[in-house]
Amino acid sequence: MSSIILSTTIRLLLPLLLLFSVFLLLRGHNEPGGGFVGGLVAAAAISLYALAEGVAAAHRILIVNPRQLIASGLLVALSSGVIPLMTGRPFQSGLWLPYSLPVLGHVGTPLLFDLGVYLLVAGMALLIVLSLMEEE
Amino acid sequence: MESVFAVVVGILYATGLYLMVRRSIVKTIFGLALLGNGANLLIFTVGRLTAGRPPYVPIGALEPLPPVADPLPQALILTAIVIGFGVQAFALVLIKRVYQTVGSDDVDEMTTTDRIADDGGSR
Amino acid sequence: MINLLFLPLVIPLATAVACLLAWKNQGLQRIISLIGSFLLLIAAAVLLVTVQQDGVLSVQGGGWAAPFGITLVADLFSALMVCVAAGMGLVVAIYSLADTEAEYERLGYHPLMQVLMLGVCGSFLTGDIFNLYVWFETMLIASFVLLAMGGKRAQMEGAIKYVVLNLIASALFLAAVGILYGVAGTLNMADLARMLRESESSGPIPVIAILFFIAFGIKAAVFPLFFWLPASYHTAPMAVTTIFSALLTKVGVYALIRIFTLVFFAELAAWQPYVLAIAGLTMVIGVLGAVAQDEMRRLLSFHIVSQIGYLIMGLGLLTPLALGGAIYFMVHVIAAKSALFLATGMVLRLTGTTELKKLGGLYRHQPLLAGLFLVAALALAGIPPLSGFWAKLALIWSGLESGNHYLVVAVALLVSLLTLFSMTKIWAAAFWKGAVVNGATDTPLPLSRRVYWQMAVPTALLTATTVLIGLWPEPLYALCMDAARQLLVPDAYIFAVLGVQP
Amino acid sequence: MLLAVLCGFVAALFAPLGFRRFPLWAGRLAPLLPLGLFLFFLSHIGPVSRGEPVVVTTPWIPSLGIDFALYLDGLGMLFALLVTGIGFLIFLYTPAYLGGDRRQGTLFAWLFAFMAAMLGTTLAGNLITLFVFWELTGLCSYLLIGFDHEAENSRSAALQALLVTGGGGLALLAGFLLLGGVVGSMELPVLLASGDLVRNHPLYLPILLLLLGGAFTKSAQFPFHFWLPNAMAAPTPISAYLHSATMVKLGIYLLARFSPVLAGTELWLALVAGAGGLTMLLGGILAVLEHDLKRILAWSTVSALGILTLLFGIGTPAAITAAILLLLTHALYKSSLFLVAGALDHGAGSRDTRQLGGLAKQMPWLAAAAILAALAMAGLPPLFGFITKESIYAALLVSPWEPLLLTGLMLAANALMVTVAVITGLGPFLGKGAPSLAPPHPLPLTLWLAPLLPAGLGLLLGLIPGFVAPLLLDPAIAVVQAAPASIVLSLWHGINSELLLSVATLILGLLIVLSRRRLLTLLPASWQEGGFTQDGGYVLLLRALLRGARLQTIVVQNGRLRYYLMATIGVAMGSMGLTFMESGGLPGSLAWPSGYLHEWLAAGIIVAGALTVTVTDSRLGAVVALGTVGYGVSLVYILYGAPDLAMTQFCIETLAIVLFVLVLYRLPLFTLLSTPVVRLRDACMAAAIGGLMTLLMLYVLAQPLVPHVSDFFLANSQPLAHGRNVVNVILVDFRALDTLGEIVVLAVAALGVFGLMQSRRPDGEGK
Repeated sequence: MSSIILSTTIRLLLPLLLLFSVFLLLRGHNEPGGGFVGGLVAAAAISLYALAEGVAAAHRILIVNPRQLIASGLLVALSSGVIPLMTGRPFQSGLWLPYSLPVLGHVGTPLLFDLGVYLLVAGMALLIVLSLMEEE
Repeated sequence: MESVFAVVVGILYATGLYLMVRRSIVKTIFGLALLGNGANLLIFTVGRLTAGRPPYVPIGALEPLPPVADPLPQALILTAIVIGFGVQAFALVLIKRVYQTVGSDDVDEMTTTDRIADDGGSR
Repeated sequence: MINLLFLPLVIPLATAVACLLAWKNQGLQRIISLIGSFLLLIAAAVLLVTVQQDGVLSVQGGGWAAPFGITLVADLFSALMVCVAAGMGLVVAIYSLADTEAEYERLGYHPLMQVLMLGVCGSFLTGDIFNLYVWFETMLIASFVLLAMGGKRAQMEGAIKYVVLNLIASALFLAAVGILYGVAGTLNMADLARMLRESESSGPIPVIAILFFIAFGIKAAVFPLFFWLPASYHTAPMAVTTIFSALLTKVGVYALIRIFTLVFFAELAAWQPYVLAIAGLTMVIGVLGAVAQDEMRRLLSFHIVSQIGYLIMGLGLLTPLALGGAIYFMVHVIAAKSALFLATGMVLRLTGTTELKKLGGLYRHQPLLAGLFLVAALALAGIPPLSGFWAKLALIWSGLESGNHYLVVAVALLVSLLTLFSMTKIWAAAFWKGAVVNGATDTPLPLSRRVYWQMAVPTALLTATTVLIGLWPEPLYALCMDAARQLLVPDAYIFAVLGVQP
Repeated sequence: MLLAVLCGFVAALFAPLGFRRFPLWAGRLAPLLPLGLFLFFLSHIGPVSRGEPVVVTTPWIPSLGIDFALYLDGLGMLFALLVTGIGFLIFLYTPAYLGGDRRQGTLFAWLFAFMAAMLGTTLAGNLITLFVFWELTGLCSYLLIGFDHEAENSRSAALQALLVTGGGGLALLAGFLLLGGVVGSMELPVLLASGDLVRNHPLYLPILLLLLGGAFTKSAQFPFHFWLPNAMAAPTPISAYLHSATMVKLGIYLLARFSPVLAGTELWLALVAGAGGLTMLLGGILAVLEHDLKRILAWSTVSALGILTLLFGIGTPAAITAAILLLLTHALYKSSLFLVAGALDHGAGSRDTRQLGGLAKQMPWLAAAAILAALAMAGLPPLFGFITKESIYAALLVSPWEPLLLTGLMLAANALMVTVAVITGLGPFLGKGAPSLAPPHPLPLTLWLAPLLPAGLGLLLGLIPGFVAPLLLDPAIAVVQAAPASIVLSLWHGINSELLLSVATLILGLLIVLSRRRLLTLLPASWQEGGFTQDGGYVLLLRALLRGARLQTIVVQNGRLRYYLMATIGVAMGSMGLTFMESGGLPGSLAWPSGYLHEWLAAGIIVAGALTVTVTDSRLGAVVALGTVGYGVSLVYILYGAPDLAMTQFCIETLAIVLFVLVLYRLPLFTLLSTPVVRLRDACMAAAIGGLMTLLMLYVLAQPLVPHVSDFFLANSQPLAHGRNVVNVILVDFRALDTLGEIVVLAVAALGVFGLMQSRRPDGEGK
């Protein structure tokens, strides 16, 4: 598994892929993309890294455990739904900032929700793949 | 073209179910996967196929230009694909564990829990 | 307070998330899940009271008007079911304190239970048929994991059947939803009801209805689609089996009742004889399966099937009395059957076995447990004035009044005798019989006082419920009858969702 | 009155505690409750005997129209006094009989509950109330028969009684509900006034059969007579109370109670009188063939219940009068004899009539009680039993149906009663006992006082019969015959045919006693030891049930997943196909689809992939083919305007392939386990269901497209939800709840995979 070419390529690719996944997430509301695909690409990037450098290394660069990724994804998604509740609106109502932010554009709770999806999907895919790989 | 895909869906269901009633549990998981694809394609087809135009609103416009594909079945299928994947992944690993635990991939040998008076169920 | 309707979803999900965040700290998880279960019960009770006072409640997810967004609806039936489910959730959460192995807790027992509750509450409250599919899957995947978690051989064998057969149900359900959308162009249940009532020609609707019936029938474990249940339920830990038996099949029955009274009423009315035949066969096959068993958990698992038959009978008779009786029956059987399972769990912990041949002498050594078991068993068998009697009474009464369903009434009566027989089988063998030499009860396993009461109190609570709703059935029955009337004349439901009179 | 009926249940709750803390005082106080209740009911006797019933009604389940109603009339009064009066004796007797057994508290709890249930049944004012208490008596009976629960025969006898009476109870419930439906009310007063309506209704036959089912099982009438002798496994006071004096009379009560509603038809006469006559003879014959005191008494109880049934079946005023008299007499002498049997067992240590004898000297008071009771049973003057017997003969002689035959049968049955009276009442005290018997120890006061009281009462009533008739008997008779009654009772009627029949009875009975030994030796050896159970049919049925249940379960729940699957799929297929045919099949004709080449190509890829997965015997090949199907589907999504779907499908498919590869090489190679025939069968079934799905889709596609909700999404995605990708907006905003559920599924699936990988390694259970 530890071929030098693969290893080097992955090191170069990893930041690019992660960046691409965030790009997919952010543009999802307007163009093809979204939290799902973004999360899967992120997970794929790290899985490739694990393939090249080993599962332990992948855990190291992840910093957080995939399980925590799942938990935080759920937390983010849930809070995007609960925030409107606080203002007396139905669960998961879209609340939008009145102005556009640079880079992110129009920001509102649906985007937050998509971020939750992104985190969770990435965590899910990683948890499955890494625990299967660990068994090797 | 819908009728062609109706036949395709029928074939996916048939092959999926055929694989599921095999005695080997490994084939069961393939059957499940085919069945999942069949169900998704079914929703897509009965939501009517519209060639070309995806459901996007062009920049600056308020509505997409008709004719566009129906976005709702797409959203439903997306949800179904993802749920199906989660369930499939679990089922796959489960089957692996079943094989490791029971020591066989023949479902006909997995009958202890249905038998009367047998302590397979007690701790 | 429109957001009251969201609380039964938000609370278990938030609890699950909190448990996930506290992954390493099992003690904290226990506390969180107890608090969450308690809050859920309070929210459910408030919801029920509100629905009773104000009529059918509905709220639109994201604030998008029906039929475009996803609607949550609480009529009396769903509010009652949420309330019962929440009660069971709390009872089982307490019981779990004593009965859950560290292994399970380490692998996420508490969050999984909460997700299960989320799926159950979501299924009860949703007014959108695709959303129902999503909650079904949520519930299902949580139950898969809970069932398979121990990794023992029996669990694996049970889980594979459970998973495969339930996935077939899911595939059928999903296909049915897709096709229904292709026909009606909407997913909102009230909207569907309105459209199907207006349309003259039935077209492919009956075939779609069949798909729904089979998909829900598998989940509800009716004959001949129940095989997964007796194959798997008894392999899980007791608390898990209890919550499964209390809620999962009932969600299937709930869906049958909901969809077929609301959307496919005409089809249901046309199929009445078949539905009653299914009900009768489910009762008989289930109870005979129970009679044949010599192990407590398997015996009780088969009884779940048998009792489902009564619920289907209520649906098949389609009178307010029968439907009200079926709803009451559901509450009754959840309490009584769960009490039996929890008591069986105590037997298992005290003796190390649930096999009738090895058991004995429990009446002498465990009078409290014996009493709890006896009351629950008699309630299940329908001995008056316990809850089971009133449940059965309404169904039988309605069947006799209708004048042409005598056969299913006779079957229902006969099955209740066989239920009594199989209950006395356990009672005589495990409790009355003397201790078996070299058997399990010679040396009762020591249980610490705390563990004992953590198991006994939930069991006693459920038993007390069957006694209470048996001696004083009026409040619950009034509710059930109102709920049945709401189901049979769903104008209020449709109005609450769509804002227009059907 | 509500309190009077229910206080027994309250007492039952406190009995176990009371007897544990203060065994002595609890035992002394317990009889006061039935005594108090007896006096309470007695205090109502004035208005009741004037034909003014006491009625209490409280709502119970108004939403079902069910009330809790009590109704104390002449018949109810008779039973209430019997229940509390005999109850008093039993409660007096039991503490001494049990001699400080630690289970005394439980026994008393059930006894209290039983007494309350009995009162409830006999005083119920509507059918539901009646049924609730009726079942409770059966439950108490189960628990009391099984009191000695560690003995196998106690348990099986308890079960037998429960099943037989429980089954009858269910018939009764159905009968009650039908009856209530016919009359339109569940209330007793309304029902009693609707006799003609019911008798002329088409449902009369089922109602009658169902009610008789309840009555005959409870009162041990043929062919349900077998359970009663087995119920003697209960402690003797229980047998005396439940299984001779009170509970088994509930069936008789039912006959009496519903006589105004149901009696008077040919059918009633044939069924009720027929069953009664048969039971009366059978019970009598079996009684004299037994040796155990309790079993003899049990069979003679069966016989007496048969006589009662016969009399109510005949249903003439004279017969009803005789039946009411017998009800009272029998309760008195039979409870006394049972208590004597218990005392003998307690004092002399045996219940075998062949061993007992000559105990009159050691137990003079007990002997007095036994002899008085026996004389009442034999129907000798000046006891009340004599008056009863005379009136039975009087009733039969004028029976509208076969008077001579019935009188003849009755003569035989009464002669057997005389024999039983001699064997059980006189035998143990006269003559000589077996030397093997240990010398009896002295009896506590209550053990002989309790049997002496009812026996003495039988004498008293015989001497002054006129006292009790207008207060107690006339009102009861009036209720049953639904007309005022005024009977005259006296010991001496002059020399008439009844008297002659009595003399004949006595002589015949004594002849049987004298020749009994010799007759017994003529019987097959296996019969000589007694212990007749008569429950062969029940045992067979039970065994067949268990075997059938087992067989069914082995067949249905056979453990083979693929059969479960096939059953499930088969059901789906069959019901779909049938519904299809019913709804008329496909509308319109199919045009050959015109598509572009790439569309056909996508369809072809999917089909080829699916077929390859099915037929390949290489695992990797199957994975690749499965991937092909997935990518083919993804291609379809691209073609028809669903780029988001295509992207997701593509990613997911790739991930799935990775998982399959990671998992599959740990799994065995594909093996061919089925025969070609099986595979062909499965393929046909699969093809059928696939075809059905296709047909269904074509059907739907042929329908016009209904204007649907999607237009809303397209129109509002940008203006209201600020997103141009409508699919994504639906996912995260319009239908965000679906997505929330979906990510929860994913989270749990991931946890599940993690959990399965982490949980204990298989502990070598596998082969």
